[in-house]
Amino acid sequence: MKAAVITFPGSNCDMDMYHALESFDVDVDLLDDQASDLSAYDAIFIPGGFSYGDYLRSGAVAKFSPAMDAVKVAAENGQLVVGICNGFQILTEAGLLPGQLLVNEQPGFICDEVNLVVENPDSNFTNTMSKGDVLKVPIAHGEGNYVTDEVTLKELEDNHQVIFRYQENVNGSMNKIAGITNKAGNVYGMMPHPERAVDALTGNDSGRAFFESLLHAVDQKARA
Amino acid sequence: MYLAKIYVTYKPSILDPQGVVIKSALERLEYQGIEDVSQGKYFQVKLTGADKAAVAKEVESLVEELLINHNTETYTYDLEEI
Amino acid sequence: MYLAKIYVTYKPSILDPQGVVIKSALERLEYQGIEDVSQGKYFQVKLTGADKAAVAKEVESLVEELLINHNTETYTYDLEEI
Amino acid sequence: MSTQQTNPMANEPSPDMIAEKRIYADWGLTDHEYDLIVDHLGRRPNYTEAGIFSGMWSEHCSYKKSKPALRKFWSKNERVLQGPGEGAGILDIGDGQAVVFKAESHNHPSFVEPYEGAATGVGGILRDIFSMGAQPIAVLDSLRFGQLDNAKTRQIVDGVIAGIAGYGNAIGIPNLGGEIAFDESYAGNPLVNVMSVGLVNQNEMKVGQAKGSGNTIIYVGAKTGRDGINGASFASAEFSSTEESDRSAVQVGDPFLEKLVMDATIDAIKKYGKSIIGIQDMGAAGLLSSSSEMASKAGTGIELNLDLVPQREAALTPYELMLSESQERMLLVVQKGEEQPVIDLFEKAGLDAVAVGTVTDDGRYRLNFHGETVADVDIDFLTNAPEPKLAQEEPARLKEASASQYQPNVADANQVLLDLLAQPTIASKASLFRHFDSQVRADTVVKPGGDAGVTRIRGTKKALAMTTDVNSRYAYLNPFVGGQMAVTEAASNLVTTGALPIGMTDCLNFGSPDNPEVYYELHQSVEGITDMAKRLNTPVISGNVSLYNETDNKAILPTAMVGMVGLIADNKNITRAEFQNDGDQVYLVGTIGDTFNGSEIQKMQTGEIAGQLADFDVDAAQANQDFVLQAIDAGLVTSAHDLSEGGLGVALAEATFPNDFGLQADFAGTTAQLFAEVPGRFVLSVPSKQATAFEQKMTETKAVVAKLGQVTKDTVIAIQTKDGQVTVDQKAAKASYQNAIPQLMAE
Ligand SMILES: Nc1ncnc2c1ncn2[C@@H]1O[C@H](COP(=O)(O)OP(=O)(O)O)[C@@H](O)[C@H]1O
Ligand SMILES: [Mg+2]
Repeated sequence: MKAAVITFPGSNCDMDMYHALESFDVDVDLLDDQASDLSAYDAIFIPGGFSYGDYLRSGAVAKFSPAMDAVKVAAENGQLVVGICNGFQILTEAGLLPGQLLVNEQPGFICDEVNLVVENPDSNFTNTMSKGDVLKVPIAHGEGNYVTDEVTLKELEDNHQVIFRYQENVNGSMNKIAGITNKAGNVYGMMPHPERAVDALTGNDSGRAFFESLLHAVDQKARA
Repeated sequence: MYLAKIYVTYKPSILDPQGVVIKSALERLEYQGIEDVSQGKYFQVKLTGADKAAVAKEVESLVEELLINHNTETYTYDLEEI
Repeated sequence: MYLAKIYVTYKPSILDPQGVVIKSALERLEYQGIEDVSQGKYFQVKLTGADKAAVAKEVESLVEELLINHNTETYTYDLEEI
Repeated sequence: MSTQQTNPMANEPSPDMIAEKRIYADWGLTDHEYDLIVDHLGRRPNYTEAGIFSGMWSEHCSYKKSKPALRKFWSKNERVLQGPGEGAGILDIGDGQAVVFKAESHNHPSFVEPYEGAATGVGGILRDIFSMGAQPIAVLDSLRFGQLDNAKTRQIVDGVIAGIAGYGNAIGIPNLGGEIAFDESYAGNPLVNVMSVGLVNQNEMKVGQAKGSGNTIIYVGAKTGRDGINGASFASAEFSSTEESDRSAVQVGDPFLEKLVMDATIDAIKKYGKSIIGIQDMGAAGLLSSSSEMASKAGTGIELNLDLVPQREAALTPYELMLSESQERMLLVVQKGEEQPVIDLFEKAGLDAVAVGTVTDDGRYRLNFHGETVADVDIDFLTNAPEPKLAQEEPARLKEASASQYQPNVADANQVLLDLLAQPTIASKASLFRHFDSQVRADTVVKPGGDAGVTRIRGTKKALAMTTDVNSRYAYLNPFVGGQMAVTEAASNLVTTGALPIGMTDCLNFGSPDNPEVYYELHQSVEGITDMAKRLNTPVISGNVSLYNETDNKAILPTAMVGMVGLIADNKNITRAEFQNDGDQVYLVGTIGDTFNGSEIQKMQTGEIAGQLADFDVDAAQANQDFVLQAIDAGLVTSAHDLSEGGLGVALAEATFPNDFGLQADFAGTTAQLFAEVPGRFVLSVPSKQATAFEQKMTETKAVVAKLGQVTKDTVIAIQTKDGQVTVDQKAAKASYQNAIPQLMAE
């Protein structure tokens, strides 16, 4: 699999994602926000951090970069697009995923490990898991409170676009949403950080299942 | 030169966590009669343009393109020549 | 009931990193003639009180006690009966 | 409006007015110092010159009053690549790598403006690290506040925590540890000490020196504004609570910009390291101290053209330009003719990078502005403030202190344990430090919450452990022993993770040195630290001094914070503080006596701390540490936790919390001794099948090691003592420990 990690000014989990992918022997390129052609990649990762300081709104400024134009093209082409934390915020700001991430219900940044419940085990990101499986994954955000309008929320649920929910609602998200896909299922965003949990030495490798699913999905697609 | 004052607020349907926190802080400080608090954003943009109408169009465009998120926010603005 | 609209801005000597980032984003989006952008806060507080003068005093007090940071911010406000 | 630029200096007081109105005194210069300057110059200094002397001769920049104490620090051993005097100290950790670290205080700004004060404290310490060419890999903090029953204190706590989080999280450097304690003496003068640790390849190390006449001075980063003007002399003055409203402009940090500056600086060193002669960040007294110190260290001169300095506000005067403490700025000295690629790199990152001056060989500090020379002074004179001779006197309270130890009331020992666990200084700080990102960079092995933070070094088997510690109550009872104990405690926290302590930094937070008793405390603390540092072979490679921590003439407790780093050679032995398996055997390393003066239980039961600090056997503490390290190295230990505030009782309870175990123990001492405090003691757990091997080791050490009992599955903490027992429900104990701070903060 060939993957790209896109670094915006202010991204700070780009190397974490890079190393995580490398640990699965993925061929990874680190690109900046000027990248204009992403057609060569099976999967494109938008990492966490504080793009443009998260000033104005998190993700609001980053969405106007050339790289995000290229991400839109890639999304339409059916390539996998994954936004983690700030990446999720950028994807919603860019309109590639519905809704918005607001300030946590209890305002303030939280760094912790939380239990995620697998809601849809058939996605490109959970195909090695079963419905109801629980993964303990790190979170680190101040704006992870997922909101959208009633109609969109119903659509998300009806189309099984909700992939993970929080077991305990840590940030006030509607329907405890932790991660969603677009309708086509190839664009995915989540607040938790699976890339921080891929190595037993750090005390948690429960994020590996996420990457294994994604690799499996790419593999299946290549075979098809 | 013109000065645009732009007031961004959450749509009524959106729960504003910061407003909630401020309200309860005011109550702990024993302020009486506080019914509701919301926190929004206040931008001041100084800009030049051909005339007031043109600048107004520009302001609306930049607010809608960048300054607000249509999912949750709305805005009003004032424009004056300075 | 009264509605206080409170506009909080940075004092002139204080660095406003948000304003700087927004201005350069607007420039990248090719908005012309943007001279300056600053981002402040906009609070709406609904509250009751004996009369307008009393409410005005209350608003000033709560803004100065809680809503602004005296080191870096200043404010203005409007008050109307609703 | 005329376009003709008016000279912003037009309204400045003349040299004669400065003398007559003693304006220099408002900036902290004494009459004697002013006279020395007049003598040296052969004339009265102008406004700019008087300003730069006040900045450079402030305690904050010159260390004129603390230097005599600092000279006593021991700072050389086989690992030391860079000792005190630079942005940060550097230690060799093998494989061509080095660890870089330093601590810094931001006390006064954090009282005036808790959020920005703490935030810019983090920004400043990070710049100290990357100015050495190192990649910052961790931030730590050490915080002191008044009691939480005070609303103002809670507000300061909230602001400081949010500020550390706001800056550190955004820049993406994990917070790996810290400590928070509360005492009335900090109510009007909180302490915010931050430490940062970085990693550098030895062939990429940089220093802050302006070598080579003709080389170019390049200003990099944020534009200069009128923020924090002359903050250095402000930080060197005492507070008076009546003047609280008289606030000068504070600095506001921009972590986004700092991240760009950090990444670009490290990148520039990697790509153009040969062209970059020196780097220094602009901290206290901004452009002034960075430029003059770089020249002074290199024995050169400096000429700056202030018109070229990037400016964010109109009509800044030379005084303002030199003394502004605007954040996120760096000064580089670049080889003449090799500037362009360096400038291009910064500009590509969206940053200002401007040649603002040149290195000269005449030893002068020369500033030009609007075509005029506005200052021209000797650099050695400017950067070597006269050292006043200050008196020391042993505080009366020490001479009068009673030698007898406080005897706690442990009639209801169960309640005593529960109450101690809820004392703010002991209780869990997780509700506060959970606002800090402790895992970004994905290298964190042990997060805050244990004894020391641990981060791996990618691509090697090595890891680094780090901690900040001091108990100022011990130092209050005996500053020398308090210094020894702070070092012991820091080393103990490292050792429990399996790390060999290799070096330390410090932050000396004291009241006014003009008070002979305070000055005595400062000297004694330094001597105590040095004594223990030598024994443990942990040289002091960097540090920081913060004096005048007083409100209305009442000084804070003497608080000499120690930040220490340890090296773990093989990450397979990294050990945690909490019990791991039920059935593991529990041992106590070290002896415990009736050492209650200065303890948390004394404070809790009497409301004060008093008496003489008990004798502290440094050899025993050291033997205990050696034993713990050996046992961990031998792979015999599944958890290790050192005893600190609240003693053995609290340490045992803490070890049961994270994984929800119970404990069945027999302690040979008294029930009261469960709560005695003395550093350098440990609780270890050992798997039953390793017990024989472990007990064999016990016979081969000078350390006194005794079996206590075992970890149990049922969640009861049951400790039998010589004269009683403690039996508490682990869940109740844990709730007491976890809920105390959130409850107090919510009031
Ligand atoms: N301000 C803080 N920032 C980060 N971590 C903190 C802070 N305060 C306490 N901690 C963490 O909580 C744990 C317990 O702290 P403390 O009781 O001071 O430990 P010890 O007694 O071992 O020195 C440590 O892991 C420490 O790093
Ligand atoms: Mg400890």
